[in-house]
Amino acid sequence: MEKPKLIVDGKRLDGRGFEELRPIKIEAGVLKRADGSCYLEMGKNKIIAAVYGPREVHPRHLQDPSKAVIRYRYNMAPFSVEERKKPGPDRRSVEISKVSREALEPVIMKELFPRSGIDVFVEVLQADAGTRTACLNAASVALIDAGVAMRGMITAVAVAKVDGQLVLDPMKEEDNYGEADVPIAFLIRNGRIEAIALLQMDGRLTLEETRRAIELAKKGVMQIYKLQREAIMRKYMREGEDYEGSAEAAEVAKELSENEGGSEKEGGQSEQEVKE
Amino acid sequence: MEKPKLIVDGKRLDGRGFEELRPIKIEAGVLKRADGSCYLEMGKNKIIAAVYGPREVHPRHLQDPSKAVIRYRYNMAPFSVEERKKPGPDRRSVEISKVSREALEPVIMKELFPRSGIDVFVEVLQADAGTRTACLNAASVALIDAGVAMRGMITAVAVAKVDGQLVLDPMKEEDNYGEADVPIAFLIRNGRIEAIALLQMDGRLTLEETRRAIELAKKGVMQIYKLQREAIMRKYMREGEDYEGSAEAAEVAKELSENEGGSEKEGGQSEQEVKE
Amino acid sequence: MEKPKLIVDGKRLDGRGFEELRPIKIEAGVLKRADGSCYLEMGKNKIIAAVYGPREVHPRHLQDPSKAVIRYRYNMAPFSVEERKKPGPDRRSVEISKVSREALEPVIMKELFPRSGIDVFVEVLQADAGTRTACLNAASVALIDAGVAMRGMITAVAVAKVDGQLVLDPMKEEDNYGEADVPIAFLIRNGRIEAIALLQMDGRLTLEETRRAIELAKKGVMQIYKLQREAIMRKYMREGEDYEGSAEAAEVAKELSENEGGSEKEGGQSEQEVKE
Amino acid sequence: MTDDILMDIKRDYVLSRIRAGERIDGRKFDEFRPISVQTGIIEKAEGSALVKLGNTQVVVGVKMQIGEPFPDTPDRGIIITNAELVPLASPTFEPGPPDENSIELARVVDRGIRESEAINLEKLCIEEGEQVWMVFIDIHALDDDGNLMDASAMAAIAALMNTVVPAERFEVGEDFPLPVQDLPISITSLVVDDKLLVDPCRDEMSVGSNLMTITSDREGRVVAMQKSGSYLLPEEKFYELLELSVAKAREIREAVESQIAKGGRNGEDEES
Amino acid sequence: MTDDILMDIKRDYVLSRIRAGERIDGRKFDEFRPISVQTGIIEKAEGSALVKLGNTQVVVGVKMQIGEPFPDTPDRGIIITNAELVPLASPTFEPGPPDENSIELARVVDRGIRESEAINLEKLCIEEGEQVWMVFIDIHALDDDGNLMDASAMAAIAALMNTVVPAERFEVGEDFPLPVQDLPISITSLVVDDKLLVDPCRDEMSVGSNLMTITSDREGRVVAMQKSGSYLLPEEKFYELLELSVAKAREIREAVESQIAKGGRNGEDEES
Amino acid sequence: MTDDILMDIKRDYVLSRIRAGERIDGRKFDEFRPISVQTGIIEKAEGSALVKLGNTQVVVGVKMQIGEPFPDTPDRGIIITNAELVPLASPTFEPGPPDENSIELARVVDRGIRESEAINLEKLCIEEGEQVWMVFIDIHALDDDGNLMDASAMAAIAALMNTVVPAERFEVGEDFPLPVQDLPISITSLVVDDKLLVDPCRDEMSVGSNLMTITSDREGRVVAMQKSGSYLLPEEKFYELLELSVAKAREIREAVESQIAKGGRNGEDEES
Repeated sequence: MEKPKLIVDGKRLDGRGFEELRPIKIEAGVLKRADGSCYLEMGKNKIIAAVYGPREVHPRHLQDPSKAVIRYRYNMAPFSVEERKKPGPDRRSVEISKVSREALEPVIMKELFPRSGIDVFVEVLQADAGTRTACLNAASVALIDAGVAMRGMITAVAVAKVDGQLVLDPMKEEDNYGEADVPIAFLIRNGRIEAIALLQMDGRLTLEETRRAIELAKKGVMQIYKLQREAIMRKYMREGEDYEGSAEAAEVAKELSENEGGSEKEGGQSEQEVKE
Repeated sequence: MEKPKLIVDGKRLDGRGFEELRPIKIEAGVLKRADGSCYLEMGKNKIIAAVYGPREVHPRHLQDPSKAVIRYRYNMAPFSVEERKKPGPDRRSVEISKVSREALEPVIMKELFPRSGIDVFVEVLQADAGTRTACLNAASVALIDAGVAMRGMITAVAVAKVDGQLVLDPMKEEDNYGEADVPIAFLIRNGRIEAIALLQMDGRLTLEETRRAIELAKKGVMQIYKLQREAIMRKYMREGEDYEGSAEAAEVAKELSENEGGSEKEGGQSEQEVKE
Repeated sequence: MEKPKLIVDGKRLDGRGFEELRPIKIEAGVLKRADGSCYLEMGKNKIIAAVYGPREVHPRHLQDPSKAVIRYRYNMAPFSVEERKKPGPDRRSVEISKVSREALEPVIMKELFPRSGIDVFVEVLQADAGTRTACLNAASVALIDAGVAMRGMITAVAVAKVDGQLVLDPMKEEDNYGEADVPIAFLIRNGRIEAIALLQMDGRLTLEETRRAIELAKKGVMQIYKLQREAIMRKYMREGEDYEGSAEAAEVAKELSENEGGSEKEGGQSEQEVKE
Repeated sequence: MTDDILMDIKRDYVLSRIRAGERIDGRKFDEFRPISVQTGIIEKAEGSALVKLGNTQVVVGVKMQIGEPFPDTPDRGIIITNAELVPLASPTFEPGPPDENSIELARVVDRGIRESEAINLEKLCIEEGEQVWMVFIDIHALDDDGNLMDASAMAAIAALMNTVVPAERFEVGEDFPLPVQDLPISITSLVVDDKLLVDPCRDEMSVGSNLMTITSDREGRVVAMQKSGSYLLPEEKFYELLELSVAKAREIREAVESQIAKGGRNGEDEES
Repeated sequence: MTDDILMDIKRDYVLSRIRAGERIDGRKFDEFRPISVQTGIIEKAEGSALVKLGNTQVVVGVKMQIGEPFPDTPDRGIIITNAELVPLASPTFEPGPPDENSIELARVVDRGIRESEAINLEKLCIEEGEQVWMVFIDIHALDDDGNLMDASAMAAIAALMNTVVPAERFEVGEDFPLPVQDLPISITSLVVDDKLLVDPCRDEMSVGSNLMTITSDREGRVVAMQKSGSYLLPEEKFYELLELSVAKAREIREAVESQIAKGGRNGEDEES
Repeated sequence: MTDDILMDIKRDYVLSRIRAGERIDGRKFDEFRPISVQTGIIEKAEGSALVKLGNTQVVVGVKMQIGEPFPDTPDRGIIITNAELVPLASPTFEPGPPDENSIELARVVDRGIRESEAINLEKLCIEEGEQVWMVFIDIHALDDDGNLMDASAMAAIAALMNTVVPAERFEVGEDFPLPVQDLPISITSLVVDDKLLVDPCRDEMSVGSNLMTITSDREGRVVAMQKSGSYLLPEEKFYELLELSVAKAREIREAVESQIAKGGRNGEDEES
């Protein structure tokens, strides 16, 4: 297939500017059986994440006596892509699951749950480039929805280089024909980017471009972070319940009570602050 | 392939009437290593069943402290069908194993054997339609041969609709080109049909036809039941031994002593009656 | 492919005489992580063997309370043969691993290491006929290098019949087009062949030829045995350390101290003699 | 341990309610949970549907490929049905290859579609003996709050009705709607003592999984049956199930059809 | 625990008898158990045989397919030998893919057939480089009372001798008997101290599995050997095994041939 | 238990040295272990190399086959990279299919080669849309004393530079050297507090596996990056890693090139 022109008149194929995200939709608490869950759309990506745990680990020899064991399973539905994907894990999904788990592990307060397991399962129902970052965004919300104590929010986005130009949040054509792809996840805490939790890259970038890609990603994740928080707030308001344990949730709740007049949960929040 | 005419001059392709079974041959106790076994032919089906147990279950975490764990493995030999079958389980045999195990489980007195396992292994040496029902018939005899306590006999047969006509015990052509296939297994106790243990169906039947199919199956199983009992009796007479534990065996033995003059086992039989 | 003439003017294709081995190179202690290791070339065969253990066995139910459990894994690198080999075990390597393990098991003093495991891993980096015997030779040296107590040395070679003639140590063409192949391993102790540890054969030999094949193999292994011992000595001299535990190593060490004037280890050697 | 005790209490509660003639969620014995069917939710699939049965959620996606026909049906398309009980959907599902439950699920759904001749397979022949359309029906469970079977069967037929055969992409003519000519509905009931509970929810299944699934076509003919679970079914109960299931299927078919007619190609609220 | 003690007692008993010059079942050291060979028992297979060696029972079925030849033997048919130690046959067999024992069994049987050139593979070439017959030999153990190896080898060659190549079904000419030109016999012995016990039964193997299998052809030539089991075999013992096995094979070959000649296509008593 | 205590002591020791500004083996923080590259060591492979990085040893073999191109790149050859962490190489590796570590290893090495366009894939097209060369890069770890990643990447590119395309054997023209047009070098660093240790050895990894791999091409452009390990990386540390890795790669590339130039087709000392 011929490479199409990806930037025309200073605009991307879908009309976006270089630093513009695709439309995003996030909803927390969409599943009944899971302890926490999240549905997320980002462009044509459709992602659903579920969290089970902390719960008992079987068989026992897989338990860690000092902390929770985290599993992360990234899985694509057979119908999520143009050519039907054979069900089950392939090498790509094994690698994505590994780096995604490693992004979440230092953020989850594992030491609070010795001998237990926390399972994060993410299903890609429709794929349109940037699934691994979209999945991490959904997983992060699902973890907070499950009340798992976390040191902050994980928020992720990809940056690509297409037709010589760095662009935020590439869609399928930009991913296929672009010159570089940099998926990246940050730990965000109290609204501040604190560290890099996931970073991969393939393509070809100068040092300077690599640095600019990171800066561009930082702009992107701050917008996504806001939407993640709003999704949690909506669920919180819907249920009128306390999200226990999570610093992020506590922060959201605090903000909520301050900004939106909710007050009945204040006691709980300070407790959560302490917990963190 | 063109669908052949399956009923000609009111007869089936192999000359049988609509309510007629294929020739059946059953022999109990054909294997040395197994605790119980049975060889069964039904038309060109050639089936061998073995039972191991009650015996210890490994690894231990698969044990059930309150009752025996039943395994049922339906397996086709690679040479049992026209086109060589790749060895090992396929989706069809996994489903058949599941519904067959579920037919036997409520009939085996599992609660008498906590922490133990009872394994039923059935090999199809030659297949000619109706293997799942033929296998259950053989498995049932093998269980009694193994002395496993049971609430009665499981007896099974299929009914098909071919050329608009319900027929008992379809052979290969009727299965391939028929309009419906209903495999069914009954619990028979003291010569009376007591309940349905297995029931599947695929094809197209009116409600009325479905009801008539069940009735036709009931006629069929009563004949098979008689042959199952005779096989057990022959083994019993051959060995001059007591089949312990099973209500069905006890009943057979009683009948034997009454009808055929055997008497030395009468005491044993009443004990068995009590056991059940 | 046409069968080539394998013997021309009384010589083999590579110029060897009938009872001549290919060039052999053996080096002990070539890997850091393994407890014992050996690199071996025999013709174009390139073999690397590693021994881990005695070490703990996981999971525990695989332990033997009375002796060590031996594992032997023969594996070919994907690039070791003309046509790339799919990674992972195939039926051939499973069989070779079995008979090789069975050759070593009666020679390793397993009873000295209850509940533990001794793992022998052998990788074929390049294959050129006779890999199973070359691997056993390397494994044997690696075991001694690891200080595993053994009843003697396992030394192996193949004999083939090509163009009607028995030849020692066949290379690829002789293996492919020969009339028979007899891989064989012996236990050698104190310089004497004591028993057959591995023996397989496929092809066609008269009784008399079979006997002569064994005799020919015996000549071959005595030469290889010498090279195995020298490899151990070189490693020993390099490291100036004691090889503990092994009768073979003890013997090598004794010889070394006698022949080459080393004396500081004599006390240690007699201890080892006792141990054996 | 605690879990076991909780299970016992739950079972006792469910049983006592059933014996008192009630279901724990207030439904009548022959009443389904609310049904929602949204089609076309996966644009990349040739057809798709999300079905909610109460809290149970299943997505089915249909993909079409061109392949060789089976030698004995050289002029007919091929149906391949597959179910993944992904661990996202239930705390009891584990990652790994399909187990007996997901295999049974896929095969019973498949039989309903196949035996009702819901798809006109002859119209899926491209070149006899050479090329036919293969219809991949992938069942993807999202939330298992009981009765995945009926939800999957509904999602499968809804997705098929929504499927466009991508002939243009494969350069074999013009796109056309998948020729769907029946609407099989499966009805699963839980047998508890002498009671029959249609569309059992997860909590109800704490009393056991004595299930019977009966699938029927538009004409009210039975096209598939599956007794599932280790139990003995009295013959008269079976006849009762038969009547109940075929009657119920009529009612559910209407509901499904009206939902599909409403469209539901509404990405905005598919998760709300 | 109890099992272990029983095993110990059994082993001691077997050993004491052997040392007293006897076998537990009264056989001579070089005596086989009664052999029964029935051929043609699986009508759907191209060839088949049921062999009983005492209580040990093995079925072998032969299926023929058409496939591409290997590049280095473009004018020869292909043999594929496979063994399933199905859990039906022994309390120690487990369901699952072939383990090292079933792989060894299949490979040693295969070598006996292949190296004796029992099948004339050149006659199985249909079109050089394009199409040849593939001979699938499937070993299906039914009852493992010891020495599955020899029973399987006998059943394999008997099934091959019984095989008709189904050329008509594949539309490549007329059916013809598989060209079998040798009758390899494998003899397996148990080595106990300085005694050699041919055709060991299961109980005898309680003393260990120190086995040697030697297969020879009609001419008395050795075509396959396999030392199996973790033991050391003195050289002189090996020469003794060699003589014994080739001599014994002659006798067993005769027995097998006479059984095959008798027919045995007698479905009525194949299990009696 | 003892092992755990030993690990703790080792970790404390390594950490204390690092905090004192030293590495346990006396290297500078940005210093690699001695590098040895031998090419052509596997004559049966189309290309091969053995790389030693201190005690870490990796063999890479390259095999070429002819296959069909992917539909979306009909005029380009295909790269398939595979890694086997065979249990010989480390007490922590187990036999079995590739786990997440070997998959990650293979995929990161693959990306470095692919994205630097080290192989001119267009020159590996034999017949557009029909036949192209497939390059199998098999990574075979022998001894894992840390930083298998960089050793594997070096061995892979060295083996590719050593590869001759066997066109004659496949009868599609004359043999020619694989067209290699770049020399990507991956640099892996261990992040410990605010220190960056390039080429970490196994003992250093007792403090954790906080790794970052950055691969760059001849032009000093970044072609692959992989954060590996469960840790959080401060942004400023990343920029430091970026500069360090690209600079270090230049130095290492020179060393590798000079080693390859020396030949190394020296079977005699490849293990000494």
